Amino acid sequence: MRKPVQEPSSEDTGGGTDIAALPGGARAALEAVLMILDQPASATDLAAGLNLTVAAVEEMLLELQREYDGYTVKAPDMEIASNAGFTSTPRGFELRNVAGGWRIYSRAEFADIVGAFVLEGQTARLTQAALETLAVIAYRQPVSRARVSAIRGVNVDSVVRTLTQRGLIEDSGTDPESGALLYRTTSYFLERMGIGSVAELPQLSPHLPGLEGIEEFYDAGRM
Amino acid sequence: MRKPVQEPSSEDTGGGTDIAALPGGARAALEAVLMILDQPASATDLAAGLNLTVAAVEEMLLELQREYDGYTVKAPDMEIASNAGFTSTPRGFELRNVAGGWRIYSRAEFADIVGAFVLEGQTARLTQAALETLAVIAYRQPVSRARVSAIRGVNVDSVVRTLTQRGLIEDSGTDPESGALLYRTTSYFLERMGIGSVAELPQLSPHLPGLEGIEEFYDAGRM
Amino acid sequence: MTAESAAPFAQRGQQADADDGGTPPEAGGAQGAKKPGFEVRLANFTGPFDLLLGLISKHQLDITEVALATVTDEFIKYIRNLQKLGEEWALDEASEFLVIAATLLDLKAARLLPAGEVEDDDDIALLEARDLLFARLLQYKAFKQVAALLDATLELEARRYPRQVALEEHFAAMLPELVWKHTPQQFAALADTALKPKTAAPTEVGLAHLHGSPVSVKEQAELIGLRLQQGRPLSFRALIADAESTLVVVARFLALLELFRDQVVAFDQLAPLGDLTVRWTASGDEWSSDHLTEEYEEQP
Repeated sequence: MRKPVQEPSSEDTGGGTDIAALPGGARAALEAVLMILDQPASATDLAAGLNLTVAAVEEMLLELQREYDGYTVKAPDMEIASNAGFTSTPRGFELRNVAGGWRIYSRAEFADIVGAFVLEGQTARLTQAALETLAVIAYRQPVSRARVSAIRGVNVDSVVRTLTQRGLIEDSGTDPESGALLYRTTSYFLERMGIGSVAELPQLSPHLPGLEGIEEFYDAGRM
Repeated sequence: MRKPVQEPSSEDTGGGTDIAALPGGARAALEAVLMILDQPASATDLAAGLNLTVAAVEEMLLELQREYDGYTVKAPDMEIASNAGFTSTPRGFELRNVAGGWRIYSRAEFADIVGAFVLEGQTARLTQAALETLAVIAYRQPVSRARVSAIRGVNVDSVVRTLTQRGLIEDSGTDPESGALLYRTTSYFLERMGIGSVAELPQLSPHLPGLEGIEEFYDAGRM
Repeated sequence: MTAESAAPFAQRGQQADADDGGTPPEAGGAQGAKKPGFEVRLANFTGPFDLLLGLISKHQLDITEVALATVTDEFIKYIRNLQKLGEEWALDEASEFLVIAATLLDLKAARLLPAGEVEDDDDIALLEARDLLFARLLQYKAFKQVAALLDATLELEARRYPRQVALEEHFAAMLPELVWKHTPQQFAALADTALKPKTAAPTEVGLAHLHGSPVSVKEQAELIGLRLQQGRPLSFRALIADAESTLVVVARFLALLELFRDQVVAFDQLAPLGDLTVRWTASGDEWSSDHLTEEYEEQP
């Protein structure tokens, strides 16, 4: 049932979903994947995931791209639309092919508005939660989010996202056992710390100088 | 960020961008902002960012939501579309209002396909013990561990710790009388449940026939 | 909320409720990864209410009407089996089970007796115990049902993936430059705090501070004995000079009374409220502190 028509991409995804039967069909499925992709994905990867041929996926990608840009409406509506003789307006997002990978971005024309929204509420300082999470990652790297959560006793998902966005940490592959994404500190972190490598981080010892005043320092410092 | 003004469309925004003049207009601008969100954003926040009234933004959000769901096509096309008498097919994504904010999600129908592209994320299912503990906290919040233990008849310490680490519950201060730490559900819990507030949880009373007063009753009874 | 997904609890999560109520627990269960012995593992039952509900549903009884006596035996049997397997129980878990087992037994016993009129306090207490058990059981059942609802909703919602992509580079570049003032030492101190194992907040109110450290009268008597046996009379003031707390002073005073009763010491007081001098009057090892044990050892 779920075998693709021509030239199946080498492996079956095992999902067992007949995408053609789903509302919106293969195009909507492709759209669903594109919406949650963090990193650009190649047509080959997308085809493998959707269990479609690369050619079919490439065609749909171009269709979607044109549709988002306002040159056309969605395929099922195409006939009626072209009969009616109208062109759709562009959407607020666009599908871009960057260095062989496809990803959805906010449309460039709205950069000012989006930029203002991004900057809203942004601070130049890390919160105490972010600092502590960074400290745990720095001293336990490479480490998974689950592990950091366990150490900190709270969920650290959004804080990890902030730290990544700030370029202080990055992913460093997956744990071979659990498959969990691991995080480590970046060279930007070292730069900000003024050290050459993580080996230069001070040893953790029971009594560290300067511990007393640090609370107030951070409390005063943030926000 | 600029304050939302009462009649924004008439005047030029401080940023120098007249969103109405951009391709796709305010709706596309809203869409562009929705694309970069990494957590739900309220209509108020979105309105402030777009320099539009909250009412206008709310209306557009509902329009977009309906459009993505396939009930209609975009407003500019609406007239032509309804003349042509067709309904669009659903998109691969949907716009949802959860935990007090709006956010783009991939459509549930494509979960199997999308899941293959998500590196991390799908958290393991909660155990029966964790679910029951979460239920008691959700319906009795803010509530102490001792109270949850009493209702479940078992010690809940380790389960509470797990739920905290997973970001589903958090502490909400201490009980003024007993000094016990109290717990409540988080907005992440609402997100995961796909609801706007705990008030939307199903009523407990149908499950508890004639036992509205049980709280006081058994609290008095124990210890 | 999806009401249709609310499977009746009787069909949910009770798969381990086998034919025999005394089925031995399957180790691991839902809480397999947790600290061993922390959760009571009776097949998949977590806690006494879970077990009781399981038994009631097995007999297809309605909680509100059931004579719990019917399931009492099985409940007790279950606990016995658990004990046989040598499972370690934490005190609070065991007590929850025992409280309920005891209530069930009471109810069963009441049913076996000829039906009489409710008149004495015991009967009323029994009725209250039963109502309380029913109420708690119903409440637990309600939460169990909504837990199943939560489970279904969470599972359904997990099929929707939120868009949460990294900020596009040109936007990320707009973020204000990070203010960073920490020296490596301060950062290390931060790590030190963050990595320190968090001690779980106590679930019980500590009572230790309500009692001073136990002071044994017997020990104090031995001490006084040793000092006085040097041969020189000592004043009470001198005897308590090194007492570190009032409690020790009191213990030494009590010890002296004991010694006086045993006629091994004598008191001299030259003037009212004057110094009390204590003399040892017994000879050699005529006296031992052994018999003091019974009276003073069992302190609260």
